[in-house]
Amino acid sequence: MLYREAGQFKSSYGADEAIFPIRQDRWLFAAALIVAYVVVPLIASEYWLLSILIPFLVFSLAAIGLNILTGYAGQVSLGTGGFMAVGAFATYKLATSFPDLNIVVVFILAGLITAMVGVLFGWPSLRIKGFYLAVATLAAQFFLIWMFNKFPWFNNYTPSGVISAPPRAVFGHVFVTGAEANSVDKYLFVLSAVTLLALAAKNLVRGRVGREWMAIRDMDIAAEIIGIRPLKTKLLAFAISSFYCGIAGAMWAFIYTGGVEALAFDIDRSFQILFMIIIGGLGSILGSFLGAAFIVLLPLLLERTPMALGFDVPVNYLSNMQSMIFGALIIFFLIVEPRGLARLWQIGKEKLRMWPFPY
Amino acid sequence: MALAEMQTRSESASAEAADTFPKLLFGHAVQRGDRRAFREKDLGIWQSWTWAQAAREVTAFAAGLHALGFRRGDKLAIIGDNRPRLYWAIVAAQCLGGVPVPVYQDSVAAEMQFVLDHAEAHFAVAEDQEQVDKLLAVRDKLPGLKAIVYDEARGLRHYAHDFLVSYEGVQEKGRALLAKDPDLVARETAQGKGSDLAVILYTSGTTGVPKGVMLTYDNVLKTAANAVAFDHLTEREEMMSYLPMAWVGDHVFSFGQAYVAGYCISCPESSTTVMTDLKELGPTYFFAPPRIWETILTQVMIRIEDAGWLKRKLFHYFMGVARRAGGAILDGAPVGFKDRLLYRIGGWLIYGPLKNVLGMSRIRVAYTAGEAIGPDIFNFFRSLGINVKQLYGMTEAAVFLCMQPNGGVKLDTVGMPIKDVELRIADNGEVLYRSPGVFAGYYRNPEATAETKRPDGWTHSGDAGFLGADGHLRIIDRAKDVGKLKDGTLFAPKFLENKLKFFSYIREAVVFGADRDDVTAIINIDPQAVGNWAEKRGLASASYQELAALDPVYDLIAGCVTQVNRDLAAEPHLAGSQIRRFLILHKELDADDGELTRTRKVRRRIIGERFKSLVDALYSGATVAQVETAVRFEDGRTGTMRATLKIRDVEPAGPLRKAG
Amino acid sequence: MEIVAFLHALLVEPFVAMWQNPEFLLEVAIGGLLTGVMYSLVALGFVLIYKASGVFNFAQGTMVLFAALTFVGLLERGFPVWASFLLTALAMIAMAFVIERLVLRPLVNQDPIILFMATIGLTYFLEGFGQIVWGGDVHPLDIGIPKSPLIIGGVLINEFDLVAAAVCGVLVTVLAVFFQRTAIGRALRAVADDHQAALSVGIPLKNIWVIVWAVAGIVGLVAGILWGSNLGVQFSISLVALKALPVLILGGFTSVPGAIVGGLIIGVGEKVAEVFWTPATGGAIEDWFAYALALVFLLIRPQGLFGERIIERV
Amino acid sequence: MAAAKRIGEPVLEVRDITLSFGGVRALLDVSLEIRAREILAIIGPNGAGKTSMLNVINGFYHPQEGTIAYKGRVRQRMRPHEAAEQGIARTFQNVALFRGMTTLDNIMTGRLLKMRRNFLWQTIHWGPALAEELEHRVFAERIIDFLEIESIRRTPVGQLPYGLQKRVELGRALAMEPELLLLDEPMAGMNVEEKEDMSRFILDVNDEFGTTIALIEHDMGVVMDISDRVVVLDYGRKIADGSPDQVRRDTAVIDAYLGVAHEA
Repeated sequence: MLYREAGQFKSSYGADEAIFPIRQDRWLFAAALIVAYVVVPLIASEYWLLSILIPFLVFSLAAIGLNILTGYAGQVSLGTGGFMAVGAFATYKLATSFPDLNIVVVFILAGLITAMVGVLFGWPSLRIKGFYLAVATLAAQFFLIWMFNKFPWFNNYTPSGVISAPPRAVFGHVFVTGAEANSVDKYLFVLSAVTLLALAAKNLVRGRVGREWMAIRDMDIAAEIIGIRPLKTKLLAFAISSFYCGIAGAMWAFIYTGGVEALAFDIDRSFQILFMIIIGGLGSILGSFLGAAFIVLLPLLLERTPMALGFDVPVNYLSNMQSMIFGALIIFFLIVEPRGLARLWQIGKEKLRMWPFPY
Repeated sequence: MALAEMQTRSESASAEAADTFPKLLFGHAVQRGDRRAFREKDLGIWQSWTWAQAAREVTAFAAGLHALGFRRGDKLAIIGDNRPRLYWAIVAAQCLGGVPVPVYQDSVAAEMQFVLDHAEAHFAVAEDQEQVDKLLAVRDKLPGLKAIVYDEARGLRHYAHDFLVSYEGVQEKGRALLAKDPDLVARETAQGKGSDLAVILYTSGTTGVPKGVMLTYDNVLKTAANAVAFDHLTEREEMMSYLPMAWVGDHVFSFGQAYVAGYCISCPESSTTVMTDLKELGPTYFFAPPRIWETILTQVMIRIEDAGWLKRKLFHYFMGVARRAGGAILDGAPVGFKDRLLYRIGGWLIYGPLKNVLGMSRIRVAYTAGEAIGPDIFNFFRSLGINVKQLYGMTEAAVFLCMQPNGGVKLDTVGMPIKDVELRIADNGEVLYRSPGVFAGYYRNPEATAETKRPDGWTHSGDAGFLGADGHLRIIDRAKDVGKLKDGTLFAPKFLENKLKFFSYIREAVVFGADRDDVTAIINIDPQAVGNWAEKRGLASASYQELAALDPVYDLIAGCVTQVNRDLAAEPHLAGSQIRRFLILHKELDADDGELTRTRKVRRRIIGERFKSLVDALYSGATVAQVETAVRFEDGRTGTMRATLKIRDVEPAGPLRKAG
Repeated sequence: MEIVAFLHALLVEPFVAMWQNPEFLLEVAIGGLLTGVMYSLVALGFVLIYKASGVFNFAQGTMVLFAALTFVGLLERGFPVWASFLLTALAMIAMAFVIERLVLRPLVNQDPIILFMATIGLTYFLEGFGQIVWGGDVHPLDIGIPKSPLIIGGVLINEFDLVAAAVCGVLVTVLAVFFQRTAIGRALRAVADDHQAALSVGIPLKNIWVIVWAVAGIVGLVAGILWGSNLGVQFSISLVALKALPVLILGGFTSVPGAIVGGLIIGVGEKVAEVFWTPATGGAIEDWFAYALALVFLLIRPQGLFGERIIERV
Repeated sequence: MAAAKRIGEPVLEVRDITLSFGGVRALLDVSLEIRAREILAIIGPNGAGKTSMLNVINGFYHPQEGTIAYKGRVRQRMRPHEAAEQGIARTFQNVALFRGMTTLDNIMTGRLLKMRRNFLWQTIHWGPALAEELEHRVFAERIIDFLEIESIRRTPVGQLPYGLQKRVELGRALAMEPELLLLDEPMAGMNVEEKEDMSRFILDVNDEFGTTIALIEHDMGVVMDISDRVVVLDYGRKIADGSPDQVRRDTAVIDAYLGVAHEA
C-alpha cells in the first residue's frame, strides 16, 4: 500500500541487483540507520544500551554467523557457543599479550583465529551429513569449553577463571572496553561493526559464494554436477561463519559483559543462537536480526509481565514458568511460520506491494 | 515547468517545420540528441537509445537498404512485435523515399501474402524465425519479393537463402556504403517533402479484403501535431508501444506523436510480459482500445474477489466514493468537503495503490477509441483519477477527428472536432469530414477511394452519428449497418451489441433484425468473468463450450439482456428494437476463423452466413438449434465442431410501441 | 621438555597403568557399564522415535528426567512402587498423545531441523513443567535394588550394576520381541522403512507416532529409575541426553543394536579414559571424550556401527 | 531446412564399461562413442542402464572395468565436479534444481565455474566483483531469452510447473557453456506442446553453439526426429548403434521393445 513502484524501472543490471531495488525500501532502510545511529544514542538509557541493545547487536552478529553456516550452506551446527568462546579467549590473549595493538585489529585477528578453528571442526562435514554433523559439532562445543576451563594459560592463570577486558580505545580516548568506556561509544562501536559485517554477509550471500552455499544446501549432488567442490565450499562456510561467531564472542566478553568465564559460552548459548535463526528465518540476514531481537526481548517480557500484572511469584517458580512458556512459544512459532519472522516480514511486504490485491 | 513546457512546445513547433519523419528524426538528433528516444525491455532490463543513437542506427539501415537496391517509391513490408529496430526500419525506408507497409504480426501466411502482393512490397523486415517462416511459406507466390531482413537470427542460422539478410548485415552494408558516400542518406532525406506518401496501412476492414490506406507525411504529422498541442504533450512523456504496429493507432501514438513531441517510446519484453512491463514503466501517456481497458477491469475485479473480506469491503466502499466524487474531482467540478476528504483517504488506501499495481499511477492522459467503451469500465478508471478520454477517428483520417478536452469528458460522446477538422452530418446520418489528415487514397483501389472521398471534398466516415448541442459528436453505429425491422422500426445493431458488451460477462455479441420481425442475438460470454462467477457457485465446466451451455449462465445472460431492453425502452426511437431471443455460442468468435477482424471487430455478415442454421432457429421459434462449424486450430489444422445450443426467450421491457 | 612430559603423560603412562593393573582396568570398565546401560537406554529412546517419525528428539533426556520425577513424586506421596510405575507409565503415554496432537501433527512434513527445534522447545517446557509439579531439588530414590559390592574372580563388582545390566537386557529383549512379533511392531518397522509404503498398507501414522513416543517414554522411565536410585533424581539427569548423542553417531540413528552396543562402548570408554587419563589432562574429559571417540570412529566408518552403505541414486 | 552440419571426431569414447552395485549388474562391457556436434540418443527399456551410463560418463559412478577417454585423454576415477570443469554438463531424469532459488539464480549457478573473484572481493560486491557478477548476469539473461522464460525470471523454481522446471534445468546446464551436454529424459512427463518446444531448444542449442548432446528419451517419435545417431541398451548391454533408420529396422531392438517389456 505504501509502495509506488510504477515508473521505478531498471535500466542497468547494477540497479536491478541492488540490495534495495525499490525506492521506498531504501527510504525505510535509511530511516532505520538514522534512528540507530542518531536517535538511539540521544534518547536511549544506560539500561537500554547496555542490557538490551548491545547484547541484541552481538547476538545478531552471532546469528548471522550461524545463519551463514546453517541457513545458507545447510550445515547444522550446535557448536556456536564454542566458537564464540574461541573468539573471546583469543581476543583476551591477544589484547593482553600485545597491549598496544588496536582493539579493532585484535577483534579481527580473533575472528581469523576462530575461523581456523571452525575449519578444523568443519572437516568432518565432508564425510558426515545432517544430524550426524550436528552432533559432531557438539564435540567442538564441549571440547573447546573444557579446554578453556582446563588450561589456565587461556585466562592468564587468574584463579577465578574469569577473563576481564582491559581498557582499550578505538582511537584517541574513545574507549570501547574496560571500566572507563562509556556506553554510547560501546554501542556505536558495536553498531558500526555489526552494520559493516552484516553488509558484507549480505553481499556474500547474494553473490557467487552465496549461490554455491545454497546449491550445496538445496541439493549437494546437483551442486557437484555443476562443478562445485563440496569440501571447499563447506569449509569456506565454516570459516566465515566462525569468523562472525568469533567476533560476536569477543564483543560479548569485551564489550557487553566486560568479563566472562568459559561457561558463558556453554551449549545453552549454542541453542540460543540456533533458536534465533530458526525463529528469525533460516537463510535470511534480516531474519538473524529479527530472531536475535525476539530471543533477547522474550525473556525480559516473561520477567516483566507478572510484575506488571501485579503478581509476585516465588523466583524458582517464576524461572520454571518462564522456561515452560519459552518452550511453548518456540513450538507455537515453529507451527505458525516454520520459515520464521523474516518470512512473515516478506509476506507482509508482498501484501503491501500488491495491495489491494491478494497476489 | 510552464517555461520548460513553452520551450519544448516551441521546439516541437520548430520541428513541425521539418515536414517528414526522417527530417524530424535528424532534427531531434540535434535538438535533444542525448534524450532517450527508444526503450526496450531486453535481457531483463530496459535498454535504451537516444535520438542521436537512433539517428545513427536508422542511417546505417537506410544506407544498407539502399545497398540492397531499395529505391524511392519501393515498399518495405514490416512484420513483427513492437521493436525499436522495426520502428527504425519505418523511418529508414522513408529516408530513401520508400514507403513502409506494417503488417499485422499475427496474420497467417495467406493474409501476409495478400498484403505484400497487393502492396507490391519487394523488401520485407521480419522480426524472427516465426515471421520469416510464414514469408517463406508463401514466397513462391510472391515473385516480386527481393529480400527478407530478419532481426533475430535465432534458429535461422541454417536457412540457406541468399535473399535472407540479418538486420546487422544490412547495417554493415550500409556503413560500408556510407564510408564511400557519407551524405547519401542526408541527400535522399532532403528530397522528401510533406506531400509524399509516408505509409500504407492496411485496414482489416469489417467487410471483405483489406484496403491499403495511403497516408502522406502531412496527413500524419499535421494531425499528430494538432493532437499533441491539444493535450500539451511534451518530450517528457513515457509511452508504451504494445499495440500492433500495423494498426493506425500504434502508428500515430507511438510513432507520429512521438516524433512530433519527441518523447520516448518503450517496447515490452515479450507479449507475455506486457502487464508487468507496463507496471515497471509507469507510462504518462497511454492508449488502449476498449477491450484492453475491459480486460484490465475484469482482472481487477477477479483479483479483488480473491482478497480478504476487509480489503473487499474497503475496496467496494471507496469505489463507491470514487463513483460519487472521482469523476467530478478529475473534471475539476465542485465536490462536497466530506467526499473530498473520503476521496483523499481512498486515494491513500485504495486508488493510489491500485493505480500503482496497474502501472497507471503516472498517467497524465490516456485515450480509448475504435469502438464504444462500457460505461462501468470508463467510469471506473476515471473515478480512480486516471484521465481516460475518448476520441473519434479512423485510419482514413490519420486518426484524430474528435477528441474530448480535459473537463469535457462525457461517456456517450467522442468529443469535439479538433483544430483544422470540419464535420458535417449527411441526411442519412452519416458523419462526413474534412481535415488535414484525409488520406491520399486506397492503394490500387480507385473505386473504393472514390466511394469514400467524394468530389464535393467531404470524406465519408461510414459511421452514423449526430452532433449534440454541446458541439460533441455522438456515434450510433456503422452507417450501412443502421437498418430497419420489417415494421420500419430503427435498428442499430452495433449500438445494441455495445450495450450488451458493456456487461463484463459478455465478450462479444452479434444481433440480427434487419428486415425481420424482431431482434435476436448470438452471444459470446467472457470465459474468465463467467468462469469465475460459475466457480463461486460451484458450477463445474471443463471447456468454454460446457460453460456456455450451463443453464445458470443462460439465466445470468438473460438478466443482462433484460437490462439492455429496459434501457432501450427508455429511448423512444429504439424502444422497438428490443432483443426477444438469444443463444450463447458454443465457441469463441475468432479472428483466425475470420469471424472477427484483426482488431477484434465482429464481422456480422460472415457470422450470419457461417451460423445460418442458428439464425434461422432464432427466428423459427425452436428452443434448440444444431450447429456444425469448421474451426482452424493454432497449428493450422482444421476440424469441425458439432453442438446443440439452447435458445432463450426474453420478455421485452416497457410498452412496445410497434407501428402498424 | 614440558611438551615431551605432557605427551608422555598422555600417550604412555595411561597404558602402562592399565598394563600393570588389569583387574583395576576391568573394574573400571565394568563400572562404566552402568553408565553405558543408561546411555543405551536413552539412545534407544532416540532411535525408536527417529526410526518411526524421523524426529530427532532432543527432549529424550528431559523425558527421562520427567519420568523419574513423576515416579519419585508418586512414591513420596506414598504410592507403592508398582502403582507409581504404572501411573508414571500412563503419564508417559498421555504425554505421547499430547505431544503427537499438539507438536508433531501440526508440524508434519516440515524440515527435520524444524522438528528438532520443536523438541528443544519441548525440552524447555518439560523441564519447567516437571519441576513446577514435583519441585526442583534432589529426590533420593530407593526401590530396594541391592548395592552391596561383590568380588567375582578377583574383580570388584557392584550388585547394582548387575541388576541394571539385567534390567536393561530384559527391556531390550522385550522390545525386540515387541518389534519382531507383534503387528504394531511390524507396522513400526514398515514406517521406518518407508512412510508412503506404510501409509498405503493403511497404517495410521499418528497412532504409530503415539506408540513410539509412549514406548520411548517408558524406556526413559526405566532409565530414570536406574539412574535415580544410584545418584538420586535431579535436574542433571536430563543432561544424560547429551551423552546419548555420541552413542547415536556411533551406533547409527536407526539401529537398535547400535544404540545398545554403542552405549556400552561409550560408557566403558569414557570411564576408562576418565580414570586413566586424568593425570595427563586434569580430568573432566568425559564431557567431550565420548564425542571425540564417536567422531574418530565415524571418520573411519561413516555408516556407523551397524548401518550399511547407501548408494546415492540420481 | 537446416543445412547439413559437420559431425566430427569422437569427443568421448567409452570402452567395455562394466558397472555393478553389489551383485546387481547395471552395465556389462558396453562401448560407445559420442562424436563432436552430434545429437546421440541412448534408448532402451526401463532398467536397461541408460541413466547408469550417463552417471558413469560424468563421473558419478565409477565402473569396475573399462576405460573412458574424454577428448582423447583416458581418465581415472573422476569426481563429478571435475567432469564439470572439463565441460560436461547434464540434466536429471527427475529435475535436480535448487528449489530454494529463483530461475535466474539457478541459471547463475551454472556460471559459478566461470567466476573467479574470491570471497573477499565478494564481500564488498563492488569493483571487479560487481563487474564480474553483472557480466555473467548478461550471459544468464541470454539463456533466459533463448529459452523464452522471461516471465518466470524471479520465480522460485519450487513453484514452477514440471515442464518449466525441466526448461530451467536445461538453462542451468547451458549456462556452463558445456562442450558435452547429457540430458536424462528431457521430455519426461511433458505434453505434446512442451515436447515440441523442448525438441526445438535442443536442436537450436546443437545448431547455435555446436554443443555435442547425448540424451536419454523414451518418446521414439522425438528420438527419431532430433537425433543423428541412436544407441540402444538392454539389460545393461548395447544391442544396437546406428542412424535412427537403421535402429528402427534392427530386429534385436524390435525384440527388446515388442518382446516382454521388462519393467524395473
